[in-house]
Amino acid sequence: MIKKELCNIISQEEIATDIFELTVEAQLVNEITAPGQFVHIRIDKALDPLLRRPLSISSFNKVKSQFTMIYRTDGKGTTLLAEKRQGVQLDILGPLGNGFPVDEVNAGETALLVGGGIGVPPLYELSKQLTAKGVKVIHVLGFQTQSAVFFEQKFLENGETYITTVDGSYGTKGFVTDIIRDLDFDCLYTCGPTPMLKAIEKEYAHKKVFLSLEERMGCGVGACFACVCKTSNEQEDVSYKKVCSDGPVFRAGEVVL
Amino acid sequence: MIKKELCNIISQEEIATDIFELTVEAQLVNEITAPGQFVHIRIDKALDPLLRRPLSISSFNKVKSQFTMIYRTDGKGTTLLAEKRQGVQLDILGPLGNGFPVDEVNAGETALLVGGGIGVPPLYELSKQLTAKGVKVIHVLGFQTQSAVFFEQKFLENGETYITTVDGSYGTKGFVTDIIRDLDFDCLYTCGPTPMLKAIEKEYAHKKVFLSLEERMGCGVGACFACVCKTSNEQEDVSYKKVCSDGPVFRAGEVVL
Amino acid sequence: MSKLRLELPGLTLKNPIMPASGCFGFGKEYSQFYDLSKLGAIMIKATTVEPRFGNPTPRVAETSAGMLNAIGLQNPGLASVLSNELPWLAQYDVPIIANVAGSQEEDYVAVAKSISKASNVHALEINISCPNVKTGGIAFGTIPDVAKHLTKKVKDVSDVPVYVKLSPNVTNIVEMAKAVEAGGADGLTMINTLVGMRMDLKTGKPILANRTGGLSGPAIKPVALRMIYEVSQAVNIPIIGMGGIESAEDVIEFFYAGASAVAVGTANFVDPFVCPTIIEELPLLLEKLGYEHISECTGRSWRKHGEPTYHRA
Amino acid sequence: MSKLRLELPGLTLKNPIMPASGCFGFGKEYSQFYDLSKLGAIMIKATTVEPRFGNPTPRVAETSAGMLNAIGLQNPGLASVLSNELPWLAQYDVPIIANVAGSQEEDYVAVAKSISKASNVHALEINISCPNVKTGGIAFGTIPDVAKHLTKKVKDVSDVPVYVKLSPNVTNIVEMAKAVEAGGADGLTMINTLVGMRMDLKTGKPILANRTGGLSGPAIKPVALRMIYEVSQAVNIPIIGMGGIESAEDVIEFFYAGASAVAVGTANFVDPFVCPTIIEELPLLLEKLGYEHISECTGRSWRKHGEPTYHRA
Ligand SMILES: Cc1cc2nc3c(=O)[nH]c(=O)nc-3n(C[C@H](O)[C@H](O)[C@H](O)COP(=O)(O)OP(=O)(O)OC[C@H]3O[C@@H](n4cnc5c(N)ncnc54)[C@H](O)[C@@H]3O)c2cc1C
Ligand SMILES: Cc1cc2nc3c(=O)[nH]c(=O)nc-3n(C[C@H](O)[C@H](O)[C@H](O)COP(=O)(O)OP(=O)(O)OC[C@H]3O[C@@H](n4cnc5c(N)ncnc54)[C@H](O)[C@@H]3O)c2cc1C
Ligand SMILES: Cc1cc2nc3c(=O)[nH]c(=O)nc-3n(C[C@H](O)[C@H](O)[C@H](O)COP(=O)(O)O)c2cc1C
Ligand SMILES: Cc1cc2nc3c(=O)[nH]c(=O)nc-3n(C[C@H](O)[C@H](O)[C@H](O)COP(=O)(O)O)c2cc1C
Ligand code: FES
Ligand code: FES
Repeated sequence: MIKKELCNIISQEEIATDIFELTVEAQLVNEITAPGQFVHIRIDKALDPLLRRPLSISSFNKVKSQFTMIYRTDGKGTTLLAEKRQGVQLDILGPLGNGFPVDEVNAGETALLVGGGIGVPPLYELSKQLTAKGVKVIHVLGFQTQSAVFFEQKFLENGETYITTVDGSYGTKGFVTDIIRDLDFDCLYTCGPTPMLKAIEKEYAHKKVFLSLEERMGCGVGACFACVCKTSNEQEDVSYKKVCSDGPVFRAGEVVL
Repeated sequence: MIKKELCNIISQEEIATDIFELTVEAQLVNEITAPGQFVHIRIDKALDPLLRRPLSISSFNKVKSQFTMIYRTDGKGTTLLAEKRQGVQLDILGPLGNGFPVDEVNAGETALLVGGGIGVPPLYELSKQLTAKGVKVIHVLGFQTQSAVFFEQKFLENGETYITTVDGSYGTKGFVTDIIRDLDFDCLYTCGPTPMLKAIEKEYAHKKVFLSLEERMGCGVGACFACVCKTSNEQEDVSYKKVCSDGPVFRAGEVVL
Repeated sequence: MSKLRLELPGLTLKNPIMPASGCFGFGKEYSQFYDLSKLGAIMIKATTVEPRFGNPTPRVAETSAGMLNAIGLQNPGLASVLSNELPWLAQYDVPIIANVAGSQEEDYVAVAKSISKASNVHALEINISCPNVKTGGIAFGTIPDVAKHLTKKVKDVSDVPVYVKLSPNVTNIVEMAKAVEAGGADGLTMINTLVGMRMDLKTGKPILANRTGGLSGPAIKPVALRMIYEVSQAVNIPIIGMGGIESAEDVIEFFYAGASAVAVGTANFVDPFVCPTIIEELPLLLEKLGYEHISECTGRSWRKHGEPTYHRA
Repeated sequence: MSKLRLELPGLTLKNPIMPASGCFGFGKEYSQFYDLSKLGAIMIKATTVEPRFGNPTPRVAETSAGMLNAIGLQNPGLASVLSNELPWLAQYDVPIIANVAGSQEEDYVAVAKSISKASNVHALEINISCPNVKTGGIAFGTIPDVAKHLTKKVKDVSDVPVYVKLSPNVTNIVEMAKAVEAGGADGLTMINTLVGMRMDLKTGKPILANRTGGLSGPAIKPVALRMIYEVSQAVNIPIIGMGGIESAEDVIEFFYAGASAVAVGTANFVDPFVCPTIIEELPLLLEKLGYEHISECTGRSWRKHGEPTYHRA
């Protein structure tokens, strides 16, 4: 069930250039059902910025009632968020949406987790849960440049981890798709920029693939129709899914990217 | 000269119900020329609230480079201001306007300081300076009710102090004007709600009286014409004064209340 | 005795607070947060004859104290609203105001005729002001005679009172209001969104796929108040006011301007509990301001009697 | 080579940043803060034939991310502006754009004729859109033919190029823009304020003594961008854009929409240094976005070429 809660900031630190790791204490962790769900955060009591900001849950701890988000400071809201210190309370709505289906892959099988930039965070909780379940996980994480790389060590603890950077300043130069070609897997989970998702969906149409989408949101709960995507290419067809409430994770082919 | 400065909050405390005393460290104290000047404060970086808030300087210390304001939480801006803690930086523009002329009364003479509600603060610095100069000061301070009374002790240190409350819960029941009638003085300085200023101006037309006005402001520096008042009752006459840059203190009769 | 209970054409309101059309879907999502029976009424998402997918995404963009939307009237279509949405809403003790949209007169008439027969639909809100549909919509909202004529047609077929939703994107809002009143409207709802735009700094292109969108939220409140102030003095039908409301104080301002009830839109996205919260706070605020009943506030800004109820020290 | 230098009818601008009329007086106050020669130009306060006191106070009220003003064109009158304000401004190396206002055609013509002869006045800005004067003002700004005719009259007597300032309070801004272009305008400035209102919670009355006022500040930016986007595609004269600008990023958005220069109004009250700050930050932002010169940004939102200059990871 979705909760609206004032959550205390336990810690916030910059773990890479403009990349912040934020941990809060929240009862709503008890409502989390799958990795890849997200929360909607009201940055400030003031009316500017007005809208909530969607951020993925990158990991959670039900015993401690805490969860963590990793975000990049981009515009107004995230820049303000990065200034919040420990002890400050954040108005958080969540958990929202449907996450990655962990039961689509069995112990002993191999799962490929592919993340691009700020699409990487939700994959961390997924990686933890799959590993715990006995699934072999391989991570392929793409970043712009060396200074933007984060969590390599943490992912390594769970399995093979390949890093790519667009400028080649770290890991393999190029895009995640260049690396995946040489890898074998039973199920692929991915989150990142749409061009990356499109490329993966196209290349692995024959495989079991799950994509996490991003879309600008209003309500975040399914009421405003801001975040819809079509479920078929037909012009006349009006069938759709909402990224906020039906997603953000979809099976490849389920929606039109 | 007017300065725009980021000032550290040294202390802020609630000294009466909804009345806060705020002290900041600021180089701009060196620019203060008279009691009764004010500053224009930007409450927040956010665009809501948008406008600066004018607050009087209630006392200052050039040696320590600090000055103090006393304000009542009323609407959006002052309520937000009251939440700011020590160490937080405030964007302050000032000192602004022309204050109370201290040289209008000589050592040995008597000055009557009449304040109403949040009009009381600027009188404190005035009282200090007049006392230091050897002027006999009498204070008549009006408040709504007992819980709103502040600074009685501090004023007492400088001279006779009469308190009135509208509901009679403290001091004399009624308005400051009821008390003044029985007092003798050479010069009267006052700040408070317009009805009070009007009553005083009318009753003491034959005396030397200085009034500090309040008006809603835009720029605070004389550029936007938001805060003007007429200097004559003639309809056709277009002569005026700006409260922010010509005032807020005027000689009684100089402007139309 | 309740300080909030009100009677409007077709509507008996427990309180004057209702979610605005398009900001509350058909209620399902917000029923997770609170009992919808607490609401004065519910203005459901615009309904058209056929299902509509609406505009491509991005459909929303943020602005200072506001947001732009270009949803494009996405909705499941009349048949589905009648067979699914309205029956589901019938479980709650709350009157529904059906928002009717279309691109030509026949569309409006067709939707109005059948949706007004639904048992829990107590009034219609004719959306002649949607800025996000290419044809129709906006035209109906900017030409007095066209608006008047459409209102007549809809009134002829509607089984329930008809409220017409005015667009703020006009030179003379009073002229529009008088036209629809002459057309037989039982009430007005205002304002819809102001047409606005944002640009993407990186691409240089509009953020919204539809390029322009409707501006809503606190940013437009002053415009809404001014228009309600002008219109309420010129017509004799009640106004349901909206535009940037997010607090009990805002509600009072809208009543002072001339509103007889209000709708809350964008604020639902910021705080899903905003409507019940306002409903809880209103009686206390009225108490503090010295009013027996909220109706005393209607038009106070221009009515002769309204004297100050208390002063600041 | 400067990334900011620009040529507009009558104006050679060091940079495209100028304070908007009425938000900078006649410059004296802000000259305490910085050297006015840093500015691209200065739009001085509206000037009328006779001195005006303007409206009673309160004249301003705050709104979410905006403010309302009802100054009522207070100004010292033509004679005093010519003999005091303009000569004082002549000490600075900055072109002056004189804002011309009035309540009837003759007033505009009289002011335009003599003020356009002042040596440091390089252009006129005809304020046909002031919402705060009872007569004239707003009418000139809402009826195309009236606006066109007034523009003609002013052009006939002006020694310098004439820019016409458009009101956003119209149904069809493009129609207004085309009319004044046909009337001979050399350029447009837009937008003036949206008519708005706030109510006093305690008294129930409007906060502004004038009741309604002009809404300005970040709140109206999306409306300004949309109107400039529409108008810039429909006319062949340059647009000086304004409405809520408070940062270098905002300036770029206005250029993308179709502006060739911009004016900053309300933001001067929030930060007296806003103009020089933006002028300093603009070249760095242009660098970051990959532009050689700011003029490359004009109309990028609708021009064919404008391709993304870089993407987010
Ligand atoms: C389901 C979901 C999960 C996300 N998870 C993460 C995450 O874990 N870490 C992370 O860094 N980012 C994540 N994002 C992207 C993040 O929401 C945006 O970066 C953020 O909203 C930008 O806000 P801003 O104030 O910095 O930018 P602004 O430009 O000030 O935002 C203006 C408006 O646009 C919206 N917006 C801007 N960029 C995006 C975007 N890329 N996606 C959606 N809305 C956007 C904002 O929400 C806001 O409403 C996620 C987005 C979605 C939809
Ligand atoms: C020269 C001067 C000196 C002042 N000194 C003091 C002081 O020392 N202590 C104190 O408590 N108050 C003082 N005031 C009043 C103080 O400025 C207002 O109480 C304050 O601006 C209210 O802001 P708000 O955000 O609480 O109210 P809001 O209602 O949110 O304010 C909205 C807008 O109205 C303006 N406004 C509202 N009330 C007033 C008012 N009474 N006077 C001027 N503008 C107003 C605000 O500045 C803001 O622009 C002074 C005012 C002036 C003009
Ligand atoms: C996302 C969104 C969708 C909307 N959809 C509709 C609609 O379908 N029909 C309609 O009449 N108004 C629609 N509106 C306008 C609102 O009902 C309301 O008139 C406007 O948003 C102003 O109120 P607010 O500032 O409280 O949001 C929509 C507004 C938003 C933000
Ligand atoms: C206090 C104030 C006074 C103004 N006076 C004038 C004026 O005299 N003439 C004019 O053409 N516009 C006037 N304007 C409008 C501004 O020039 C500008 O068009 C509008 O404020 C939008 O820009 P902004 O949002 O940056 O303030 C005034 C605006 C304000 C806030
Ligand atoms: S964000 Fe409102 S429906 Fe998805
Ligand atoms: S506040 Fe702008 S002139 Fe006084």
